Amino acid sequence: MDIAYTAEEDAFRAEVRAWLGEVLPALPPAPPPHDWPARRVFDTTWQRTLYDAGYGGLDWPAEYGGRGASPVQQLILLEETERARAPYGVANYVGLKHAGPTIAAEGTPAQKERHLGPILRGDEVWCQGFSEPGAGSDLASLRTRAVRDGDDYVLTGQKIWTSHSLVADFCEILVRTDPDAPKHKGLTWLIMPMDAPGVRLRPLRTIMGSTDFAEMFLDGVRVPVANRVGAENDGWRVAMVTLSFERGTAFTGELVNSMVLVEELARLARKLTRRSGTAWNDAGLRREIGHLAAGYDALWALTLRNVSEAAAGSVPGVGATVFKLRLTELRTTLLELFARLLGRAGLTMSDLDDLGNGYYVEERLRALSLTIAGGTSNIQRNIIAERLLGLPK
Amino acid sequence: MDIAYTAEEDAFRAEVRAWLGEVLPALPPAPPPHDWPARRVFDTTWQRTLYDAGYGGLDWPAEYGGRGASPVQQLILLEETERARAPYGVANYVGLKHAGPTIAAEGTPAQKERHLGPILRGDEVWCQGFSEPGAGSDLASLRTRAVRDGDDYVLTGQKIWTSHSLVADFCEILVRTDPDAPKHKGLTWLIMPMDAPGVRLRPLRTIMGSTDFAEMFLDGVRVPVANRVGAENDGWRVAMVTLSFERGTAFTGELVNSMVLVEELARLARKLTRRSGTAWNDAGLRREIGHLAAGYDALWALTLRNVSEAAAGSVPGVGATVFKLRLTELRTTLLELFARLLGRAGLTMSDLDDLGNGYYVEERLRALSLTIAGGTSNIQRNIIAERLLGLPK
Amino acid sequence: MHLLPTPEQRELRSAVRAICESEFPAERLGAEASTLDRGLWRRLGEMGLFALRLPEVDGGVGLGTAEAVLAFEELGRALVPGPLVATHLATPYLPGAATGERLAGIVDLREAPLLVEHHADLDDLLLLDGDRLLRADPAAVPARPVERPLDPWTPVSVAAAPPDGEPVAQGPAVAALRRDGALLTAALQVGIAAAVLDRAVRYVGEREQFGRPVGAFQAVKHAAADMLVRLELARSAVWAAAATCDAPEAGDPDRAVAAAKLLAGEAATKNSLAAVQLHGGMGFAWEVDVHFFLKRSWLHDTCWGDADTHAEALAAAL
Amino acid sequence: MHLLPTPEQRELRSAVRAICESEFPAERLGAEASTLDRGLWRRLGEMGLFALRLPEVDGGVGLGTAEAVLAFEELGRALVPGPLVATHLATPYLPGAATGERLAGIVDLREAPLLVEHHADLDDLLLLDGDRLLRADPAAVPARPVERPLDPWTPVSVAAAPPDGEPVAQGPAVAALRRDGALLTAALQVGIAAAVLDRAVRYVGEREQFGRPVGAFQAVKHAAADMLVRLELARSAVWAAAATCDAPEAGDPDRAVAAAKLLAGEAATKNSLAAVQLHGGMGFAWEVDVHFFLKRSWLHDTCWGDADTHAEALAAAL
Repeated sequence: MDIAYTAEEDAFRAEVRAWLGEVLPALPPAPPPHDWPARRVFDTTWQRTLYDAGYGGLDWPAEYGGRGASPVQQLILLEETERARAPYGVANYVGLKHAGPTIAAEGTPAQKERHLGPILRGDEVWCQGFSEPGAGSDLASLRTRAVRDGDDYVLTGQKIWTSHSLVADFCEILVRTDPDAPKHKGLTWLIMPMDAPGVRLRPLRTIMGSTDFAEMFLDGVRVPVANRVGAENDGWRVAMVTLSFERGTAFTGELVNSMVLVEELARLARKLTRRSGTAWNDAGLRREIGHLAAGYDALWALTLRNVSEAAAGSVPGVGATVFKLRLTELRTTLLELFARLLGRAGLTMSDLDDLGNGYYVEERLRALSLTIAGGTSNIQRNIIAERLLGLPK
Repeated sequence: MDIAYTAEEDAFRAEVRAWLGEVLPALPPAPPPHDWPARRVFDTTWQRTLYDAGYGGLDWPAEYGGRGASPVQQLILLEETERARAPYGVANYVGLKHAGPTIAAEGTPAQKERHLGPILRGDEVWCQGFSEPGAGSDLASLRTRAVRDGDDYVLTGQKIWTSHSLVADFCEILVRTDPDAPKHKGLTWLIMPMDAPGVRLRPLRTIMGSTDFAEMFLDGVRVPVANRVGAENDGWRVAMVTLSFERGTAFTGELVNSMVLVEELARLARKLTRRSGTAWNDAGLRREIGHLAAGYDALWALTLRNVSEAAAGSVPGVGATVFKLRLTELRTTLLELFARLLGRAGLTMSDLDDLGNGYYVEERLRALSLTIAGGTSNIQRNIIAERLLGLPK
Repeated sequence: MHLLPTPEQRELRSAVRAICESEFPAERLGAEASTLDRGLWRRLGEMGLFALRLPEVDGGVGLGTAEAVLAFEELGRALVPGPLVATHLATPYLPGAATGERLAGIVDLREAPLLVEHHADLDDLLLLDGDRLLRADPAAVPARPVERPLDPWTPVSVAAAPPDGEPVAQGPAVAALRRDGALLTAALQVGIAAAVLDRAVRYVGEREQFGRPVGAFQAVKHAAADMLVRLELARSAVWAAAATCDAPEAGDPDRAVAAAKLLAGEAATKNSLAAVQLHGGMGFAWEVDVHFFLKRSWLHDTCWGDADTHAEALAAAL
Repeated sequence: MHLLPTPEQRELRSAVRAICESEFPAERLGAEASTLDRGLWRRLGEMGLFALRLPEVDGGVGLGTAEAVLAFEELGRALVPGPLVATHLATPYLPGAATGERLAGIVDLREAPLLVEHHADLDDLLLLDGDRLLRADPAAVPARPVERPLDPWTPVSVAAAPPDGEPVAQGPAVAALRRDGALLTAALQVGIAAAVLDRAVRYVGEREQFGRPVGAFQAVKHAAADMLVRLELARSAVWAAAATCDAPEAGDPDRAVAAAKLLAGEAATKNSLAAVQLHGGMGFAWEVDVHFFLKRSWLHDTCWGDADTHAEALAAAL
């Protein structure tokens, strides 16, 4: 049980930090949130910058253009980029974390050849077509049909919550190829070009007023059978493969971001004047912030434990679900505390003076999606109880 | 919508208060908690004192020796007795609140004649034989058998959580008379004399170390058919009848007790020294106490609403379950706050100096039974969701 | 003692609900407007909503706080936008307010930053300065509208400096105005808490996952049950506070209002959050209207004393 | 960086678990003893539990904090009674403590009231007086046993006046002792949090109501899942704190220990409460042993800084 990093790991961190110190000041300003074409350029340029420096696919196997780095190195990279407020690169996310790893594990040589390099270099943007209006928590009940017609599948149906699909080149899509099989058995995983005829997008406005997502309507879209990843009707297993790829570091960026926000929260409390001195004079508030700090410190400790398990070659067992549940709860608590401190300044997403309220208020709304995205907290508790504790279904 | 009492109600309160001021100082000291024979004497003497003053069965119909008072008067009596710290009279509880009202509603003239007067006068002590080791939340699944044999039922089985049964004269017992019927349909409600041969009691120690309850073993106990209340196999309905008798004032004593404790909590916080002044200097603690006070004020308001509904002749709908759920939660919060203030003094149920810690610590343990007794909080939430909100079963 | 609406009070409540449903139906929520609907405002004035507690000799309806909280619960349930509480409270001081002809806002000069709601729509602006109430001309108050208000239906502007005004009241009348402001806002919050519970129950009863309505899952049931518990306790507290304001000798109106504001705020915000969650992914979509209620509940929570302030006041009353 | 027990550490943990299971099996919990089992204490001494972190040159085992927290988690899981933390911390100062021959207690003179645990059994008593550590003869300290201690296995006595003693250490060593005391207590709490989770899961898997195991109900599942979440986060925090104490240059040991004590205390007390609830009515019966864990967790929560104290310390570190 050792919490100190090795000399090599320290050296890697120093290298990353020095590099970030060099490239970040040279970055252009981030485009406005609604300008998706500009965001695509910004995000993919950043991915190319990472790639050129050797950080583009740090955790990808070397044979696919990555560096096969250890989970600890991956953790260090994630921590340093987030602490330095490097771009998040949302447009690269699905390619790098879902579609890419899935193709690497289950794709044909031609599929790997075609997609993995472009994803790593930031040349290709992917989106995800899993959820449907009628299939949320119960993803396997999805109904988008794919009917074999010669060398193509013909897709008809509707997807929802396809993030940044407005600027995506490809969609990893899960479709039903056998409507008569049990619901998990009739699904197939396909690579769908977004410019295929019959794909229609409708931006989906979120409660923040943003358009990060779209609904996707498919009307007789032809996808070549050669674009199938894995066997027909084996799509559920293929989709689940991705999950084992994150090796303990999923959501590390979010965690580091939150830990930075706790420090900002303390700074804000020390700055805001109240009847008697500053908000920080309030012992109850200090304790609440202290509780929050403890919770995040524990999540960081759990991350180290998960990464250590991954480095030892095993899939983090208890870790991932426990981590996600608590991360979500703490994020809500954190942003509620910001709102309490901000008071009336919490009534606008535009910045007032130097309070930074705009970001906090927007995040307060965004946090509402956390308990839902990637499986609701209710479902995650079921999983913990049934799979980890062995309680009856 | 009127929160002021009428002149008559004010007069009634003054009368009760004056009477309590007279009789309470003359009471002997309460016996120690473990001495059940002495407690029986103390409690039944108090019931007789109430009865002689006309308060013994305030809410009972006049024809059974009560006063047929309004729910508002009943509320006033409960509030005043609790605020004056009059004896609680636990030994009288089952008779006055459950068995008596059930016999009054469903019993034969002979049963009413035999039992109602003695209950009101404190001559008879009753206990309840409903729960079984295998039938808790799922009460209707109880298995104690009653087989007809001539003019008797012959009872065999086991009951649990029969409170103060060690000093009871009669038991209101729910038994299974038809094992083949659906579980709610084969039950019968009987009056069982506790001195019947075959009744064996084993004290059940609680986590407080007290013996308020016992397990009851029944081995061929003969109960005359004449002791049956209601029809054979109609016992479930008969048992449920009692519930409508409390007319909005159930748990009023507990509520008033808690409201008094909140005041004591504030006094304690103002007294306890901390690094800088007293515990009351802590804004966070003050807010927590303020929250608690708000919660109890709302419960009091809900009680007034329930009593108003009862006075208008309708059974409180939303009120009773909502009330019980929140009362239980707040009680736990209240006692946790006491424990936080007491610190190390919370490690003993014996009083230290003038802190009053013994009572608070004991109540902290007792509060653990609240979420279970009378239906777990989980079951109560199910009831709210299904019966009040109409969600699917 | 009878803590239930009388038949007359129930009738008033139904009338307010009916006007809300016809004049500001739920379908209108999706189409945010940048200016207030003057016609709606006048109709609210016509039905006596603003003059409800104004004595009849002053041209008011002459009813009490009990009636006001029942009416405001309905306005909250329908999420009617605009400075409802301020215009209602302004009636003794600003003639046109009672009829709905003139819109009044109120700001508390202690607040920082100083945000004025609906600034562009206001005909009058009242300023709370400690125990004094001042009147100002909103057009003369320099305030910059913010680009992205939290509540799309409540534009807010930042006042550059505390504006000046001419005194219209002071002392106990102002203390009472502050208390009434908190209580009427609490009533709006109760309405929100109720509206989102209705929506959540409807959604989970219809939405199916894993082959059954999600409302059949125990965790969903319990979340809904907790919403009802919060709602009914908050409503009870608001009723008791209103009745105590109408019969101050029967209790402590300040304490009762503090409890009402605290619990109603909690009920509105927590129920709204729960309702968003119970809508699953759709709770995050603009087109489902629950988020409007959440945002309004957050806004109300900052008005007339936040939760911390009222919790402190309650402790001080012990 | 490798925040997992090594094979040797796992072996040590198994050895401690084995000795707890054979020497203090769960069946013994029901038969509270008024005096401590000296034989058990010596066997814990023999296996090196008290001298675990004492350097080998001083006759100790020479291991680190990481090993200590793994061992103490097991002691907590078995609810071994007695002044475990105090005797462990006393080894550098009191020769007989290492072997388990002598029992040592520690009290913090800042506490009021001043409660001495296991007073009648103690051979030595250490006093914490600010940054000084004093040694006293327990027999010379007037203290009155209380009649009804909360934890039936931990008798407590009230000291009439702060006792005197002779100095044995001061400064950084005492600060480290306070930190170690908090961390080892946190490890005991993790053991409690784990033990009650095991018991709850076993019970709800067996107990049937409404024709199925109560563990099949979603609300029960979620309560159990929340117990696991609390347990694993507390355990992670304790491991990280221990590793930080062993490599202080890699972090801030004080902050790490504060987080560990806070979260382990929360995990132990909340899990125990949840376990009592999940046992239904039987959770209220003395014969079901979960209440012993609850009471001990409440006791530990008051030792070496309560939750409020550690939350404050964490905030101060920001």
